[in-house]
Amino acid sequence: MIDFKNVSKLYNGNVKAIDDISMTVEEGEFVILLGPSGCGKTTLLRMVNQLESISDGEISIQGQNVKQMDKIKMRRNTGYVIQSNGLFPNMTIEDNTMIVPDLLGWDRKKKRDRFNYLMDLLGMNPDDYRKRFPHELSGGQQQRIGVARAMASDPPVMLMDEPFGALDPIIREKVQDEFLAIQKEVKKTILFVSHDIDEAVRMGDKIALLRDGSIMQYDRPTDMLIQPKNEFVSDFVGKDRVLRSMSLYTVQNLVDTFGLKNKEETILDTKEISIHTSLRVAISMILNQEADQLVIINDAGEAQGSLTFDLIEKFLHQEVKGA
Amino acid sequence: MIDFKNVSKLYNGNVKAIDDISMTVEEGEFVILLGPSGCGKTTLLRMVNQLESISDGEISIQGQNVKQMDKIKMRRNTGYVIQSNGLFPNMTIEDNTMIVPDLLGWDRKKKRDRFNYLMDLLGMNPDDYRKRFPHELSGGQQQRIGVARAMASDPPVMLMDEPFGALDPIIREKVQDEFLAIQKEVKKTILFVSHDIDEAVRMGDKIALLRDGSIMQYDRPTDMLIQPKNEFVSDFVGKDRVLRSMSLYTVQNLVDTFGLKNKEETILDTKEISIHTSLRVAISMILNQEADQLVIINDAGEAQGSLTFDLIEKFLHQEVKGA
Amino acid sequence: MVDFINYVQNDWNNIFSYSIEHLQLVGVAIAIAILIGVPLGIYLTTNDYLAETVLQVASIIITIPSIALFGIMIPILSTIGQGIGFLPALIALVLYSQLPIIRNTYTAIQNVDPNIRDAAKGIGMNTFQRLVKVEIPNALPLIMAGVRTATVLNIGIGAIAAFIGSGGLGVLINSGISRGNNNMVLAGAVFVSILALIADFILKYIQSRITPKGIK
Amino acid sequence: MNSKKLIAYIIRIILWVLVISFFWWAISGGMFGKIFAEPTKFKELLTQHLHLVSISAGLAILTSVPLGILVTRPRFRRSEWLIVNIANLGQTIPSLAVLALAMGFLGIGLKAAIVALYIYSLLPILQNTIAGLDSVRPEMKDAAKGMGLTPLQVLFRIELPSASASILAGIRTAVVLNIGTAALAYLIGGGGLGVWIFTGIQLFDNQTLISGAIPVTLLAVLVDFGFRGIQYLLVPKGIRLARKAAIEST
Amino acid sequence: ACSSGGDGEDKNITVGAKNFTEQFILAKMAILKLEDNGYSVEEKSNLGSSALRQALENKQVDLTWDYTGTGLVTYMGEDPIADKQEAYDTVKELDMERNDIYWTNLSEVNNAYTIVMTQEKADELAIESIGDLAEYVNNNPDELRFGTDAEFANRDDGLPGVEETYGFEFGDANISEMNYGLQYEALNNEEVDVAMGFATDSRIREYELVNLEDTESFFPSYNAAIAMTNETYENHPEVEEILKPIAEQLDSETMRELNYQVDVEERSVDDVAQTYLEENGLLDGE
Ligand SMILES: Nc1ncnc2c1ncn2[C@@H]1O[C@H](COP(=O)(O)OP(=O)(O)OP(=O)(O)O)[C@@H](O)[C@H]1O
Ligand SMILES: Nc1ncnc2c1ncn2[C@@H]1O[C@H](COP(=O)(O)OP(=O)(O)OP(=O)(O)O)[C@@H](O)[C@H]1O
Ligand SMILES: C[N+](C)(C)CC(=O)O
Ligand SMILES: [Mg+2]
Ligand SMILES: [Mg+2]
Repeated sequence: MIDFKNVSKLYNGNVKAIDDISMTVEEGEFVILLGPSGCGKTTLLRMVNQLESISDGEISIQGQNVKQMDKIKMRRNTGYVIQSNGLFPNMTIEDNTMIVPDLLGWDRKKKRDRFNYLMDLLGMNPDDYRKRFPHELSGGQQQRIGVARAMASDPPVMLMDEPFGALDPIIREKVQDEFLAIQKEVKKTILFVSHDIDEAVRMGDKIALLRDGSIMQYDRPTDMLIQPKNEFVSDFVGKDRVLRSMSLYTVQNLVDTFGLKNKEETILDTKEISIHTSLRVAISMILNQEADQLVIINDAGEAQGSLTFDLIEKFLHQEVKGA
Repeated sequence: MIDFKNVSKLYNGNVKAIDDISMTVEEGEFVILLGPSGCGKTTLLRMVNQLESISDGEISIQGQNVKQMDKIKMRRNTGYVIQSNGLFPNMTIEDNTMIVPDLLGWDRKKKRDRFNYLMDLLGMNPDDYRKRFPHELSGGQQQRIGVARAMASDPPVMLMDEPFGALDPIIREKVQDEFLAIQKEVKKTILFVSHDIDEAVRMGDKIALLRDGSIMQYDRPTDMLIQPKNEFVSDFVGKDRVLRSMSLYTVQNLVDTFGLKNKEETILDTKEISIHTSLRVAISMILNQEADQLVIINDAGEAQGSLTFDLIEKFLHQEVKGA
Repeated sequence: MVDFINYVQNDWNNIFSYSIEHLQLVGVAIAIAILIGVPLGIYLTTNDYLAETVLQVASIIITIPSIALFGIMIPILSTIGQGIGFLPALIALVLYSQLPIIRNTYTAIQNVDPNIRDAAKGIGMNTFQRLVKVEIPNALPLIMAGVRTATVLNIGIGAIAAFIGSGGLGVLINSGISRGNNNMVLAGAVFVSILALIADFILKYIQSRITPKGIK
Repeated sequence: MNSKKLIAYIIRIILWVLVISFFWWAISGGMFGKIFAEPTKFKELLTQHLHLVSISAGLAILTSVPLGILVTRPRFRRSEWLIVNIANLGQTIPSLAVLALAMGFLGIGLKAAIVALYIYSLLPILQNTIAGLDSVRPEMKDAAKGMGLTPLQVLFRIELPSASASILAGIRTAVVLNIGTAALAYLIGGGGLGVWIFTGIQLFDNQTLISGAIPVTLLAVLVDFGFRGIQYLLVPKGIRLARKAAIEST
Repeated sequence: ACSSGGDGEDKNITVGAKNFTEQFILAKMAILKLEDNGYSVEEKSNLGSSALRQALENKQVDLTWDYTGTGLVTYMGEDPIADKQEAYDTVKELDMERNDIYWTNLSEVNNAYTIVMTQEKADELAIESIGDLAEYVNNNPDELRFGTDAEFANRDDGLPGVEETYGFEFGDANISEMNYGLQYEALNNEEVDVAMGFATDSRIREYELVNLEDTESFFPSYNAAIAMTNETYENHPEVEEILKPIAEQLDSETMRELNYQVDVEERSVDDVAQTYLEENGLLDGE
């Protein structure tokens, strides 16, 4: 758990980068710091592992004030992905990635295994990169190594500063998926900086939207999309925010909400849709075809009812109210 | 008109960056080069103004082979916005912007007027920036100056390499709009590199989607969205491509298609929607509210009929068939 | 200290004329060195093969101990009857200045952001326009840094040129050693330093005047 | 392209011709005769020269590098400005004067010369150590700190390897300068090959002059090459390659 | 002074000087005198004997003070001649014949080489003459250290000649070479035991050093005189007359006193030269 209590940051005694922020990141929660350039995201992140001093207020991890913790120890327990990757040019990719395990005295075998595992995870062939140097990698590859390095010793807390900014959309999505998959299992506490609203909606359990050093809204992605607290928030998330929110739900959610049951009869006429499809794609499919409905198919290939625009609309309203 | 005939590019004799590309950009057409990082967009663009040599094939502008043209003259007639802005740090913003007019020997008054005009166009106050230097501008401002510089002498052909990449989403949209508005009037021939599918759909008359140096599809945005030629294309434009295509149409298009007329009666119950709203936002609005329909309002504030999901669906199918 | 000041007051005429001699030697050397080094450095950016050779030679020259180079000049220039004095000292100083000036000019022009260079090309500037409007202005700080390094270096080495009869403040230092007169040595050292500082200061000023504001 | 290559070749050939004709002139004129005529004297002078250089430069390295590390630590940041400026100022004092002034305090002979050379070598090494450590990109240090490296680990694993090229360059400059300055040690009775150079200059004896000057020159050039080799071995490969790539890509 | 006068005659002269005090003073006197007579004078100082000589032969220097012994032995390669006038006449004749160099204005200043020790050390080792020294060195090799400048260490009329004449050898390792002038200090600080010296150097007296007697009369006389290129002499014959009073009035004792003022009292060369000329009425101007 990371707890911010009335935290402020003054640079040079006059630039107020963070202005009285209070928020709590629960154990195992994935929180996105979102906001326009210069709003203070990096600053806030760096105060957690004390790379920036805290001008005012208090940050605590697991209930302990960070100021009173042993810096070195705390940082070893906190994976940090720096905004501009900061790989060490004097070390090979493997050495870069394994620097913390090395400091912790892991043996060779263990380090090698971990390296191979992380590289696979990030879609890079370990043997292709092991002995190369940072400057021999493309921007996106370097960034992934930065992420691998931060994850190397499997720290329970991760601070990630725009870790996927340099990746192109396709690789980016892949890495995001991988990352989400692990997160589902290991449940780290993550603070993740982004200025991409789609990424935030996709990845975060919660989003903290910042502006000029203050939190505009700290909420679950759906809530932020559907009930923006003010004009800045609704502008930032975009006019089509409802469509955006629909990528958060799959047909499964809808089936669960309305308690749809298996149906014996099959409707031959209409197109099928998997239960794992997102509602956003579902709408797109409905718009793209003549028929007004799609047949929902579960993992077993059985029809579970038909999906219509009205049903989606109804689901959405129910969800909004439930939120 | 820019014509590519079996154009290829080999770097260092072995890296095939462009592989036998043929395509034609018509006079006054706005063509987007789209594709993942490293697919050859920049390379293709730079071969047009001969910043890269052409390994094989032929590129011609207005029917004349570029290789046979006077490089200096041709480049002066071709606005070029470099991927990383490339402003001259030793010159003021005004000097940077007016360098080509300066080389062409324009008089002071004319240059000043042109500068003022361009700055206004790009949403920057000319007097605030005139005497400043590039490093005193934010990334997004610098990029806009890069665009202004390329437009300065009003060249009939423009080559633009991700000109809006550094702008944050809000400013980006504004500048895109402005740019489209001028383009509507002056009808330049434009080759525009992007890797953002939304931008491509929004801006381009046509999109050339590249992959590994080859063209996957060269089509109007709607066609590409609705009838992707292969899996790569449909993956790249995304599963929700139909929703995407909807940002191409406004309520106006729909009104025109179905010949909706002013209606005297007003329906008090439902929310209103401006005739200029995009259909994408329209759908989002429908999803976000209880009622099933929106009242279409024209510039004069008069109701023009009601908008429903079904109507949008119908419009879409009609458009697709018309395409 | 009082002794020192007294000494400087008493021998002021000499110190002054030695300083002038010193400055003349270094000034002419630097002027020539700039006239050779800067254009050469610029040309080298267009010829990588030659650049390697020239930079290597220049870096070997600068490792030659100054007294040895002055010494080697004597027999060579004696063949034209100019074995001692101004000319050998001048040639040696010009040679010593080449590395800092050529190297800085070369790297400065090369390091001009390739994007800027591309932009200049893309706009339709010819090679000369590019050089004058974009590359040299942006390379100026580094070029001037090379000139300053060379100047300070030369003022120091100029003191050693006194042994081959080219005069200057080195005479003061050498005579001071001979006579066991520490004030003389100190005066020589202090005035060499002062010359170096003044020269550096003036060059910095010139640099700030000719450096475009945007890249300061 | 090819004409450029041609020019380069021609220049290279001309330079070789110059060097070869110089040595031909020197050897055929018996310019190195002194070395063969008085081999023991030559050995003695050479040994003295090497002593002067190795002791003074060795001590200077042992002083300057730690000092440079010290003043770049955050705690001593304030003193860095002062040190850097002293170093800059110090560089304007001519080597000749440093020798003469050292003699003023320590009398004539080897000891004074070593002290002078030591002082004279401190500054370039110090300057480059500081510059090298300062040029380590802050985000790299941040990343290292952020992962929980102790200050010492940051120093030894990140900063020093990254600064090694610059530090070694400073040492190289200092040693090469030192070799040249040691040739002035004759003036204060410190011996070394400078004895023959000065004898040659004052007696206008080319043979003695060249017999002193060329060995000193070769010594400097060889040591310079040697240090290049050391630089190659000691500078981490990644940094070397990155630098090379940066140079080639321009 | 004007450089090229209205009469079309070029009144530029370059005066050379070696690298020790006496030479600076003598050169300065000549310069002051010449300037007083409307010449524009340039000075090239701080040179070794042979380098200066080379410059004179190359006409980079027009005129300089040199010493008969040096000319005879070092430049001309002749045997030393003890008699002052004979030495001068020989040099004058040979140098004109061989090198087109004109000697004139022979003075009484005899700046001979000498070998010196501290009084204490000389007493302790009972050395009074160079012969005693040779004997001591032969009996106790590698004990005494000898301080010298580069010239004396290598000139035929320097250490090699002395050693040959007296039949002894210090050995390379015991010879400490240094800038001229430092050897007095070195003796004083006991860093060397024996050193070379110049007869007119005041520091010999100041440090109470003893001149070892040259029993074999090895050292010739080194009387100061003007040497100039014949070209200079022909273009400016009056120079001989202009400098004559200086040569006539100076003698070794006076020279030692002037050297003393510069080396020990640390007065400036300009000052000493100017004062001397003025006090002896040698400057007409002002
Ligand atoms: N060292 C500093 N000194 C002074 N001001 C600073 C400093 N670092 C950051 N700032 C200012 O503090 C504010 C917040 O900066 P921060 O780096 O946290 O922004 P950010 O939200 O991470 O932006 P981006 O998305 O561009 O990385 C900015 O206005 C910035 O100019
Ligand atoms: N100078 C070069 N030498 C060798 N290969 C090159 C060179 N320039 C580009 N390439 C390669 O050519 C391919 C196309 O590069 P290009 O710059 O055209 O890509 P792009 O589509 O513009 O990518 P991005 O979106 O990242 O700007 C890439 O694989 C790249 O690595
Ligand atoms: C006059 N001495 C012989 C002492 C030295 C000389 O010839 O310069
Ligand atoms: Mg940031
Ligand atoms: Mg590109």
